[in-house]
Amino acid sequence: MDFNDTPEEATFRAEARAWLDANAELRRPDDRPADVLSERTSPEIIAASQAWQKKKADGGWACLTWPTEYGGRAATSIQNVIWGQEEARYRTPPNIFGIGTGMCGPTILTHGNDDQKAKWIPKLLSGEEIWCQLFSEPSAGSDLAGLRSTAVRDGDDWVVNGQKIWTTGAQFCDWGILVVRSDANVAKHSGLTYFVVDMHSPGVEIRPITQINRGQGFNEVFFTDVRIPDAHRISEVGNGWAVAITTLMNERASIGGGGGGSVNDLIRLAKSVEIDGRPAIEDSAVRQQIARFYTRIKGVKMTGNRTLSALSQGKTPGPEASLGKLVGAKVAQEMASFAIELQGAAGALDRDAAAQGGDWQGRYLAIPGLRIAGGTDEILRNIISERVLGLPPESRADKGIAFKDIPTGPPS
Amino acid sequence: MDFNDTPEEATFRAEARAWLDANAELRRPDDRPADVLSERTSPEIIAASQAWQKKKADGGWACLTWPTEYGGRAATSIQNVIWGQEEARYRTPPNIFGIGTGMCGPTILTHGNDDQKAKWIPKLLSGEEIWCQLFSEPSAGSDLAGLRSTAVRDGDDWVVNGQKIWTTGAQFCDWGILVVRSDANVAKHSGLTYFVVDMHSPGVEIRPITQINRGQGFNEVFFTDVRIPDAHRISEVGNGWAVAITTLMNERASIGGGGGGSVNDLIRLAKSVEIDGRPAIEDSAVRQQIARFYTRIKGVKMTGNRTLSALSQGKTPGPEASLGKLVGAKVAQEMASFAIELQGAAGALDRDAAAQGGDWQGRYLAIPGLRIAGGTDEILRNIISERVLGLPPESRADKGIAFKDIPTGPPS
Amino acid sequence: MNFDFSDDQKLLQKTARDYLAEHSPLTVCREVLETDQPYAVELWKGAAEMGWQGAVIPEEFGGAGFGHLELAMIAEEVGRALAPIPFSSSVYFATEAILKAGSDAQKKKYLPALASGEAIGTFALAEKPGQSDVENVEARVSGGKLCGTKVPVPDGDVATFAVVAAQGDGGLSLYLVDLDTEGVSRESITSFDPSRSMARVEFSDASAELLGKPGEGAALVSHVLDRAAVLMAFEQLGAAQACFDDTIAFTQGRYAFGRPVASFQAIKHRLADMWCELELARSNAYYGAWALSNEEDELTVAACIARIQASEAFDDLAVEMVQMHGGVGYTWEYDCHLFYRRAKLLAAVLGTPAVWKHKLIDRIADAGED
Amino acid sequence: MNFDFSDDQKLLQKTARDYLAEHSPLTVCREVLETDQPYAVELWKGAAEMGWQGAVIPEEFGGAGFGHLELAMIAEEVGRALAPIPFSSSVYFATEAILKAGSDAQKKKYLPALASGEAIGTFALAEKPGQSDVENVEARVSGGKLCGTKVPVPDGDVATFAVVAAQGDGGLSLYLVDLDTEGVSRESITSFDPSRSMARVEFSDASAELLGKPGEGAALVSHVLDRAAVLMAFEQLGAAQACFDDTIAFTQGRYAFGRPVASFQAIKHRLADMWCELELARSNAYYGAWALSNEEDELTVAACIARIQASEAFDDLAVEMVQMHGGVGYTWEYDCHLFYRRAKLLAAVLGTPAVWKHKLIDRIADAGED
Repeated sequence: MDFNDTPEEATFRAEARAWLDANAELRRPDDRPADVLSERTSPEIIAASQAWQKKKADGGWACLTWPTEYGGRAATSIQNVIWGQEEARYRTPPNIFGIGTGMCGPTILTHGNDDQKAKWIPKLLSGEEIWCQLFSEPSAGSDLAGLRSTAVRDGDDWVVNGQKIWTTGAQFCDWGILVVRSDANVAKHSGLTYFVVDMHSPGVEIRPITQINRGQGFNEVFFTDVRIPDAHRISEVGNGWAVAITTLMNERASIGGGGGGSVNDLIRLAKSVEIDGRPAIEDSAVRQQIARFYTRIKGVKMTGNRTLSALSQGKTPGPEASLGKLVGAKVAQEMASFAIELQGAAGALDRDAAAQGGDWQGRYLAIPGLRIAGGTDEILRNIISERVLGLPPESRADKGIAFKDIPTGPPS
Repeated sequence: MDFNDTPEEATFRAEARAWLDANAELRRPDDRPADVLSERTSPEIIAASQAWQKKKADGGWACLTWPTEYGGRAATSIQNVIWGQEEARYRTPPNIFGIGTGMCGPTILTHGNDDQKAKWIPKLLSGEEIWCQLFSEPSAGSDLAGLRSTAVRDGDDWVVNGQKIWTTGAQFCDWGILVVRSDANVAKHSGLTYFVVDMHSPGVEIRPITQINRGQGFNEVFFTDVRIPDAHRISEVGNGWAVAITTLMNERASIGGGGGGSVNDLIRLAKSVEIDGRPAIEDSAVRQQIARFYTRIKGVKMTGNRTLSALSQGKTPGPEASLGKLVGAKVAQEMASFAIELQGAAGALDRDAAAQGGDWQGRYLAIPGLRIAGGTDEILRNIISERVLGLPPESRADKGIAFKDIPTGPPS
Repeated sequence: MNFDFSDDQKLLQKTARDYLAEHSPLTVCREVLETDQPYAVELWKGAAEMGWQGAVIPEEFGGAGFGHLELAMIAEEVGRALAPIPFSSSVYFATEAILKAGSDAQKKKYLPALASGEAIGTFALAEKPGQSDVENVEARVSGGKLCGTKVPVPDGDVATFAVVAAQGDGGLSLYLVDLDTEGVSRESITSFDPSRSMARVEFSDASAELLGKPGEGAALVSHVLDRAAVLMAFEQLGAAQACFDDTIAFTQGRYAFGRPVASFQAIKHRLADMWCELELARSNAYYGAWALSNEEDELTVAACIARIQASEAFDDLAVEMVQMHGGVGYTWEYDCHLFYRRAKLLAAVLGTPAVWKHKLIDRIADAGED
Repeated sequence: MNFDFSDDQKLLQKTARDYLAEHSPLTVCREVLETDQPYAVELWKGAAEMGWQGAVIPEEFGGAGFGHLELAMIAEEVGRALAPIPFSSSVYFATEAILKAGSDAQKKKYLPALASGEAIGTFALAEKPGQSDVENVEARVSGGKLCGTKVPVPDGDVATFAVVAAQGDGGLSLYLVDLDTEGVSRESITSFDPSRSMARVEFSDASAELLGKPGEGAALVSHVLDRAAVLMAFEQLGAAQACFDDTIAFTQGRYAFGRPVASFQAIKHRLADMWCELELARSNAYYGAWALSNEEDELTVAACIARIQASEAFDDLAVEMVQMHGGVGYTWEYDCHLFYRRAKLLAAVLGTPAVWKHKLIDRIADAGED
């Protein structure tokens, strides 16, 4: 049992650090916490993010685990993690490539043909082209396979109609991965097909969604007779669900429990406000609560270390990773709620009017998204109970029924 | 809004109190809390309990809501509650008639014929005969209708075989209410029939169950070719489930959230032990916890008052009563757990070795029974969600299937 | 035993509910939230015409002369509608303070204007973040002039006057201060729930008139907070009930995997637990209303448990509302965030549950009450 | 990064598990629980033959000379089997105290006997109910004679000696006291989990030998508790895992409404949450083992979070085990109560989670650690 790098890992870390030292500036203690920086849509930020991705690609530090022929360095998963740890220590622009490099790229590398890989992967890796994901629909969230957008074959093309939702960054993306229904007469998982769509195609309309925190990270995307060449189909017709699963596995691996603020910030707050005329940090109830948060957050982190160890030993982590998001998002919400309560009447304020610049209020409004995106708490508990613990699946009201016959609302 | 009695209620209360003053002694502040007295099986206690019931019957204070022809006084529900409040102020023996007067009697009064009422009700009311309930089986707990004991018609008799469990007081009872399967070829709720069984019949064997707190309030009852005259059948053959529902509704109305100890006891404890060298009651975390318990217990009590008000206005309380047991039992368990933790290392002790005579440890061992008996937390949440909130029922794997074909264990 | 509101009181509630359904659908709350408007002026006037602001003000001072039970029913409806008006500040706080401690002259000056809605009162206690408001008062009155800063003052940007807690010659005392007067400067500050406004108010030698006796401040603050807590509990209860009803309706109408979301046991059981929290809140609020309307000695205890359960239940239910709505619950377009924000605001403005828990233990630890 | 036990350590664990499966099925625990037998004597001897008691005792003192990682693996298995032996008292407490503070002579006297199982040590700190054990020590040594009463002393009825915290000339200090000697009287007292015994031990002028320096008691107690907390976390983890595994198996095999209880979503989701608690406990325990075996500065923090999560997880899981078993879970015949009792006992014996939470905040509040 050893938290230290193996000699190979240490060498790799030193190499990464050397490159970063030469190309970026270290973060400073008084930099704003990374988790409250959510703005990612201004042209300046996009340009900065692209420039940094290009620099990494040129230096051989983008998409480390991908094959060298596409610009990667065929690195191991643990090397990729080490890179991430090191990069996080530096001031870098917000990353707008997470979906492309974390989900789209790996899916194409797994299921795409050689032409598709050659066409898309290098520019994705270098940041020249930006990617998004088009899976969820207004009526297909947790029940993703219940999606209703359609694709109809027409000559060498497919014609797509329907609506997608929760598409991060759609307004500035070049390509999107898309799952649509190509056959409503078979069971719901059997009638799906997976495409790559050019986001600049005629008939693609993008409308930003305002979140409860007034952020606009997500979009609705409407498809009206959008034509996609059959050459942009990934895998076989009707095999879309299997391909989507690859994407989702990569998504869950990349969503952590972040965004919740640190116990350190909470301790700072508890030192700065009073309860009963004394600093809150001396209040026994406050201490018990903070200790509970710390214990759980550290538990999530140590569980992550167990996963890293498995990676380091060359194993593939499984659905156990759901724990981090399930526990982490809930603790984050409780912690923000508690921090607001600590502020007393001033907890009713926001932004600059509130303590610590309103960071806790901001988190409290952002965190519900964490508990929903990439699998709600309920979906994660289903995954854990069925795929980790092997418990029997839910009885399915929609099993073995043609998609068009599945109930979608109360009987009228 | 008024907590006081109406003039009629006040008159009734005074009458009850006058009789009690003449026939019993008031409880004293230093009497052992009623909730830790669980022993109910010694001959002395049974005799004392019977004597008190007889005295009440003679005075016209037993089973107040029952018709006068059977010894009741046709009182209203609120009068019955007032009686209960008053009786609780006095030193009386443990009550061994709760099941008879709370469940068996009301069921016979509702579903029995005149002969049956005349035969059983008066002696039940006067305490001369003691009753028990024989519903649950080892494989039929929450799924009560899944019971497997059988009754087969033989001339004027029925022959019963099978095993019942969780029968309170079976070892000293004269009669039992019994639900058994008379037809396994129809759907599970349709094949049940309801009987009154003479507990002294040949073929009835009673074995006490030791609980986790070493108490023996319950029994297993084995039936081997026990003959029951058809005249002891309640309602029609195959109508047993409907009759059982009457019994269960009365059961849930009679099980409260009691047995959890009082906040007062907890405060006493918190004053007597130290945290960090100061009385625990001064510790902020302890205060927050106790306040939470108090708030919830008082909330349950006030909810009870709302129910009483409905009773007082002549309304029938519905499934809402599940709240008291669901919330009350959980708070009771948390409170006992917390009280044990307050004792520090000495929390690992029990009985006289522990603080407050081990009452909290005793409760901690008794309370799991509260969370299970008369409907587990899960069953109560089903009742609330389906019958109070009107949410859709669970999908049923056993619906419309002959009882004999319903899966009862993993496929072998 | 009649632990329930009377038919007349329920009728009044029904009238209030109908009025608000027509004049304060959630779009009204949203309009205030999304614009610079500090509150819904027309609604405020309409409420005054209904007699709500003056519900407990005696008729001799221009009020409706109802009791607190009637006001509780109105508060529940104000809560249900998330009505974006300074009702709590003016009615639960300022009016209660003057009713309790005002001289006859003060009552004559303020109560009729409060009843008509012409005056908006508020209560200015907090000065800095934390749960030690009374301990932290540094505002000071000397020679009838108030100096100091109060933040946040709920509705302080629109109130015409404030009841201010400040240090005076005899110790902490309450003062009446007109806010449109020399020596007062105020600014709107960002509220966590912008459908309810918050202000920073600075006093530099502003005229302040003693309310009650010198040095009586701590006792009066406690008294006013107890009363406000009960009324606020009804407002929270109404909002929590609306939040729950909407969640029930949504999960029944929303289908996933071919069946209503509300048919999944994990959701059903959580809804059952939420219902329990709500019913406990209702029961404790009723207890508070009883104690308040009868001026019972138990008022403080009743106020504590009403406040604690109402705050926690509303907070819980609002969190679950967002979660159970899934993705759409996280959009500005859906109304979930109106509840999510309001729950935190109402839990903050008159002492958090933690503060009330301490007060409760102070009361019960020696009382031997059970 | 290799945050895992080595193959050798896992092999040792497997050996321990197999041994206990054969020699300490739950019937062994039950036998001690149901009879006057204070512990399973044969199992204790067997464990000593396996080298467990001497796992971290150097070979020069008759031990196996393993490290704490190996001992952690053994502790997990002792926990899983609910082994009714004075393992924690003798190994996590007494042995650790002597290893840390013992003179060479003391080590020579005690360690070989501890390793062979011939001696059973325990740790006598608490004197009365509450969470202020160190603050409440009134036992006093003067002139090498100890007077006072310790209660409860885990395994104090069977231990051959105790490490006793008492006031000495230099303040609170630790002392070694043989228990079969003049001036010591002890009696078994009722344990909440009678498969583990508890005693009251009275000292009247019993010979006591200083362990460590005078006045070093508080620091040594803290040191020993940190180490014991990590090892106990593994014992709790093993027990919690057994409890969870049994609950999973039971709910899968038990049918209601024509389907396994484990197929109901309310049960499934609760099992998922229980699994999370268990995994967090495992991760934090591993962190504790790492810090312990490497004598890291972070040991106290790691011990705190290992102890807190292990105690709470085992307690939670034991409560759920009883509940999910339904009626049979409430019977003496089923094993649920063995876990339900043990969970509370292990949470009590070396400081409750509340105590460790305070210790944690003491450490992290100023450290800026995150």
